[in-house]
Amino acid sequence: MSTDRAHADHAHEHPTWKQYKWVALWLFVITVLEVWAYYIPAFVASKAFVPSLLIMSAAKFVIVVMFYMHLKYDHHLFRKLFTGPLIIAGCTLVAFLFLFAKV
Amino acid sequence: MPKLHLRRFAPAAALVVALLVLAACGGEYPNSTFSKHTELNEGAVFIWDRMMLLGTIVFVIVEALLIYTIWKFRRREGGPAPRQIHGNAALEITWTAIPALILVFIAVPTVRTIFENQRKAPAEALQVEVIGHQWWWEFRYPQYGITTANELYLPIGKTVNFSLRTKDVLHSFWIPQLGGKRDLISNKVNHIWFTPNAAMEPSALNGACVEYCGTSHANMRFRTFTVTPAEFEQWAAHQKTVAIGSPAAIAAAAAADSAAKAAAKSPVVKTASLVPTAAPALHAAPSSAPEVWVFPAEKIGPHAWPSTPLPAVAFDESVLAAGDAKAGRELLTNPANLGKAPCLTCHVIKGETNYATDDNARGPNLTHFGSRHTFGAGLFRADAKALALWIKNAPAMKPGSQMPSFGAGEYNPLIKAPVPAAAGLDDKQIADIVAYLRSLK
Amino acid sequence: MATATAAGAHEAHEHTHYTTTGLNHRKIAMWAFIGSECMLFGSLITTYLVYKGRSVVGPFPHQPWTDPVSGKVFPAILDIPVTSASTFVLLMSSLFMVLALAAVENKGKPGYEGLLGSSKFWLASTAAAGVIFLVFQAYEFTSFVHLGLTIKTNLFGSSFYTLTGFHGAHVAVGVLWLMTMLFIDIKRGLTPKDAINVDIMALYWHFVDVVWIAIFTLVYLIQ
Amino acid sequence: MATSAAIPTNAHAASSEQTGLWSWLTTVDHKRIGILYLYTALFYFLVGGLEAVLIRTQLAKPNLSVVSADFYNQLFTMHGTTMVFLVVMPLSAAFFNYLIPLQIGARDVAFPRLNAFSYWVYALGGLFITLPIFWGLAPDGGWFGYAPLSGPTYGGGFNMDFWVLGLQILGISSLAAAFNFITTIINMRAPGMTLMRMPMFTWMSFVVQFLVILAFPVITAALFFLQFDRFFGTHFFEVAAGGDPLLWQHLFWVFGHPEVYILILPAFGLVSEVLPTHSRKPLFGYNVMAYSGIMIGFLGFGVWAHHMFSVGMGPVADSIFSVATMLIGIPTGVKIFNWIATMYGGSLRFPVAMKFAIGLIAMFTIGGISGVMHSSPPSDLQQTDTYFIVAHFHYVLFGGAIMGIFAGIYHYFPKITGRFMSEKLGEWHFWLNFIGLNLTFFPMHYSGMLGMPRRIYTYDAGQGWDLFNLMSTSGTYLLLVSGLIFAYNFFSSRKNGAPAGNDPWGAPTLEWSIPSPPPEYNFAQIPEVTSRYPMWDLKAPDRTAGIAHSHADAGVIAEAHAVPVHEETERRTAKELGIPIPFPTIKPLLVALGIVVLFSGLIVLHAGNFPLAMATMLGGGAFMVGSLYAWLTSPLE
Ligand code: HEA
Ligand code: HEA
Ligand code: HEC
Ligand code: CUA
Ligand SMILES: [Cu+2]
Repeated sequence: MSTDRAHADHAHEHPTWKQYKWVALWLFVITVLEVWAYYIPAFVASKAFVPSLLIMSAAKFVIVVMFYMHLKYDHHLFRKLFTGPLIIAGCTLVAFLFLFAKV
Repeated sequence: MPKLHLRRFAPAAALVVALLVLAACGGEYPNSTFSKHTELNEGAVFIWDRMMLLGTIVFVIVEALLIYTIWKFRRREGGPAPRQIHGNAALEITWTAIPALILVFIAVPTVRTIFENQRKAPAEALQVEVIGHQWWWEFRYPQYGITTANELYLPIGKTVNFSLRTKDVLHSFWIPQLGGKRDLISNKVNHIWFTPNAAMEPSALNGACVEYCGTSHANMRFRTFTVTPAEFEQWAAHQKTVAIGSPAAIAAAAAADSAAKAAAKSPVVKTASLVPTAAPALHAAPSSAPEVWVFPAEKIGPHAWPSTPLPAVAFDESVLAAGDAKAGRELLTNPANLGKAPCLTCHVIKGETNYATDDNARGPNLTHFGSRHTFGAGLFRADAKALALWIKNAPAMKPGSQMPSFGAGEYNPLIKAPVPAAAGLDDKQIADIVAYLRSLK
Repeated sequence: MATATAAGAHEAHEHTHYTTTGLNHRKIAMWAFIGSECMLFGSLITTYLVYKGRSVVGPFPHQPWTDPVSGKVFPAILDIPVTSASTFVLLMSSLFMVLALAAVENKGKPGYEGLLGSSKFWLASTAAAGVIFLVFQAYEFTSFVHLGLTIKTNLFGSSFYTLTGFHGAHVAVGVLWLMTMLFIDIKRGLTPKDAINVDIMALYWHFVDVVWIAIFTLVYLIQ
Repeated sequence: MATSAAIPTNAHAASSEQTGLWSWLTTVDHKRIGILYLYTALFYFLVGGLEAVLIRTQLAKPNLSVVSADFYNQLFTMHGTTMVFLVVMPLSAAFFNYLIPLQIGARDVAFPRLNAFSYWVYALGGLFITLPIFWGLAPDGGWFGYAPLSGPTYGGGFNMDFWVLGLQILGISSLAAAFNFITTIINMRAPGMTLMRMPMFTWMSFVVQFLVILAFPVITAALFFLQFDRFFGTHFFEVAAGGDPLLWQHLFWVFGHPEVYILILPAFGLVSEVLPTHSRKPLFGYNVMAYSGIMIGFLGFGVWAHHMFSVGMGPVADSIFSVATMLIGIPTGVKIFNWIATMYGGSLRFPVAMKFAIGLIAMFTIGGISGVMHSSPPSDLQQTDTYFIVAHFHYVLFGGAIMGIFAGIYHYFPKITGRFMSEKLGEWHFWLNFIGLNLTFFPMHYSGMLGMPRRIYTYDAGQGWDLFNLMSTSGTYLLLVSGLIFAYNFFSSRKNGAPAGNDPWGAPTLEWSIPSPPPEYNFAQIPEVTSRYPMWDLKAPDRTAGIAHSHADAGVIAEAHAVPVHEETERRTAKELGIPIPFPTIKPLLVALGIVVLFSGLIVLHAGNFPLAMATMLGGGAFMVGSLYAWLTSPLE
């Protein structure tokens, strides 16, 4: 019983500087893309604008959570503790948008 | 000791059940939700019946199983040792599947009825606007140009489409006998429609506000009179006229007279299609306003006559009997009296000089107040005594009422002080006003 | 039974007690807290989105507005360049934060000698980035007020300031936490034993960053 | 009744110095905190009950004026708020505190001081929201505080201030407790106590904690909006500025519906402990019971708008929420049937605890079925905001939650005090309660369907409701009598009850392996758990023989029925055993006090005294931060 106790928090190695650097770069690039997109009126007007922004921001979201919050490497329990509520929050948000859309 | 005291419990339970059954059979239930007066409520009752049936079955099965189990397996001296079963997949599936199946039988008609009820109302429906106020109801018939309060007339056999909105907080509009409720919501116009069906007797029904809306939520009631289409037209033709005795009425009468003299054709209501062919004769008589028609008082059942106790405020009956309508009108309409009787700053009397419009009036439209059976949102009979006390001190009769006290020396909660003797109305003046209001047929 | 005796050890820290999963209590609690915060910010963001375009009077986030009464013209409120800069700062703070954690975890290990191993430097940088973000936000709020948008102006003002204000408050708490940690580091030096505390703080900090990622897109960029 | 071999009560192992007021103010022992919760919540039950008695007295006949309209509105608002937030949730919390660590074989909760903090926030927040009624300033906007009536324009008095702030305070308490219990259950289970070996009460509590951390933030946000509207002039629910009252309703019910499962699931858990014990049979379908609890919790987040069928959401939304609501009946039904199956074939004994547990099954079913009747909008539009709804939720709340909690109190009283409650008085309590409950609430089905709206302080004669109301009111007095009998029984049994011993009922779970009342440290040795029913493995192996113990240790069960029943060893103190015990501390109480003072400042602000308000808020805030600092920098144990 006691064997799995020792430093289970850190059972998996965290990513290192090398990875962190790339992650930061990606975050930076996506942010630049987002802001850039905002300044292209034709794109803003197009149907693709909102979805692509949502996808970019979701990508950033996931990257931070996976690497910086090392959810990718950590105990599965933490993943459940986070994704469960996140899904409920997301579904509720979407439901609200539908409920209030037609009024 | 560990035995079930079923016997001790049985008589009490039997008594309760017996009482309830008795109660449900005998007696009058003027606000029952099980009537089939409208298609809306037929849908509700249909689903109710089905749910009641299925629910009863489920209830009986569960309680029977429960009672059987606790009886059969109660511990007895030398009884068998418990059989140790801890689970059974087949059983689990069964009692998941059967309720699911039962629910299908509820869900299907539910969804069907939801969509049926929320179709658009037929275009030719009678339109009624319901406007909620803390704590009274304003009703408008835009097709007729009528604004009234607290008493709703509906023609039998004709679809009514209500559009509901509120001037302040949320309220909810409900006539139990005619169907479900719908809320009045700020920044939104809601709809509900139904058709009092042709089989329905003309009757007086109670309605109520069922969304908690503050102090006098309990006192936000109203009456609905379902009447024949002919009666409805008659009522409406009168209600849309200006107030009796008002300058506008006098002018109109004069104009109508001269028009009749010129042998012009009589004024016909726009919505002629509503009027059965015989009806126009009733109010076609030239040179006078349409005849007053109100729901006959004799036909109003005891449930619709309010019995709210009157406060113990003194009022001299003889003074009341001597009220003079003319003097009352003078008090209300002469700008000189505005300090004492500022009634028309909050109320509209069509045809008089009003300081408020229908849209910003704080109180009910009083144009044809004399044709109402009740007032104060269904709280009081519109008799002289109650009215006099109301004008003297409305908040004492209806907690929180937004109508201030006017009787000299009466406590006015809106200014948190008694009305100064000089600024208030004395009993004589009140009696005059009462006489005037009652004359506003 | 060995565990039972182990649980009796006298250390005054809970991680020396027996735990079922071997995980740190506070870390579990922090993740649960973050889950809960998803619902809080979810509600705040939802409210902002529901009220979007429902204000009766301006000014508005993305379009100029002319007051029909006074005829005064109000510009679109949101200032994307400024906020992009502050967003960038906050993103970078997350990088500093992971580096601070790595420095504490690997204190003394090869490869972590110089700047990379200086937890003080990275903690200070993270806190500084947080402060810069807050300064940006303060600037943003004051300039919006000068443009005529207060929390009382309209639904946009109410829901915008409440949402971003809540986020700012979270950043502020994070900054205080970081400073406390920095203070401890300066006073006695953080060692790998303290990594768990830095880790938990980092989770909080990153979460605040993640929320901003959502806010930046949903509030600022999408029109 | 079955008293197992009389083991002398172990009154005060290790806790000789643990008496006196100060020890209660500073305790961080989960058991004592549980007891504090229990007493406080029972006190509020009396308060909420008396409010109900006044309500019912006013409604006994038409046109009565026992209380004024305004006071009535305060009464029902406070009755609902009290019963939900100050009675049922804290009674559940009492059991979470007392039982969870014992059931999972832990010495305390994960964060003992946070636990004390939760309690004190609750206790002080409860006073904050309750006391104003003595000045006629109690909240009066209904327990769901619908905007705009609860906003500054239409509810400008102080009344709803107390509600908004009070609920905010109580939310802090529930949230803190929930994080604590989640961590405790995840991380402090004894070796071998896998999730699927947890006692069902712990399981249901586990689900409830998640409901709390997901539902409360939503009401917190909504309350902040309302609070800002009231105090800082924002427009969230201000109609003139375009604010949408429906947003409040949606946010409230996104919280409110999961909240009702927060209220009922702990009671379900308690009943799931009581039934097997007194049936001498393990819980039927343990896995299904656990999963159905999760299912109920999960589905509970997708049905909130069934409280809003009358607002005109449109047919699509109505249909979706209607069907989703019906679905919840399925996992709940599964629970009901599994309970019956648990008893089926057993050897049933009927102490009062068992009676209440059976009572829950019988009564909750009625409430559940009427719940399903509400779930169909066409029909609900006739029911909503009438007494039919009042009947529904009292059957599930009183017939469900309160009955279940009573079952728990009678069942665990011997563990908590070492003595039995009087069965004789208990019988009276049960039967009067049972009859009173039905007499009070069954007629409400009738008055509701016959057109009586809720939340009316008076009604007219001749509406056909008189008889039903009179019945309801008489039932309430029966309930009052039964409550007083209970109170007497409760207090007198603490001193005079028959001694109970470790395991008076022959129950299967860990908490019964230790003395009653348990020593401060609970377990001298952390037990090693090999099955769901360790005590039965030991004492009645035949009952558990058929259950698959986890395969890994199936072979060793024979010798590892390893829960030692420590009777003698646990007479030693923690010190003697070398078990670290957290220090008692006043700091959590001080932090809680600081928070309440901080919030009170807003009331002063509303009163218009800006300097005093600032002083109060800054003072309270500083006091809170200072105490928190002292707390965080002092060692735990
Ligand atoms: C403990 C609290 C509790 C619980 C458990 C429930 C359980 C349920 N509730 Fe209730 N409810 C409340 C507390 C609770 N409720 C409160 C307080 C209100 C009023 C709030 C207010 O307005 O103030 C309310 C109001 C309320 C409404 C709104 C009514 C209105 O205002 O118009 C609705 C509508 O759908 C509803 C539905 C349900 C349903 C479907 C369940 C289901 O979970 C019930 C499931 C149980 C069963 C169905 C019985 C057992 C099952 C079987 C034996 C299997 C077979 C059964 C079938 C096939 C039907 N409830
Ligand atoms: C758990 C929740 C709960 C409980 C237990 C109760 C219990 C009772 N309720 Fe309550 N009720 C609500 C929750 C609850 N209620 C809610 C949420 C509302 C809606 C509020 C709103 O609309 O905003 C409501 C509304 C409500 C109304 C509707 C008011 C209205 O709409 O105008 C009525 C009317 O009859 C009522 C009656 C009762 C009665 C008679 C009891 C009785 O069962 C009470 C009996 C109890 C006692 C008489 C106390 C006895 C106890 C003791 C003596 C304890 C002593 C012990 C010790 C000190 C050790 N309740
Ligand atoms: C400040 C506004 C205000 C003034 C001034 C006012 N009223 Fe009213 N009145 C109201 C309101 C509001 C109501 C509705 C009260 C209720 O039912 O709760 C009302 C109701 C009434 C009713 C009952 C109407 C019905 O159909 O229910 C009568 C009659 C009445 N007022 C007469 C008067 C008279 C006569 C005066 C002048 C002496 C007067 N009012 C002055 C606000 C006012
Ligand atoms: Cu209007 Cu209640
Ligand atoms: Cu619900």
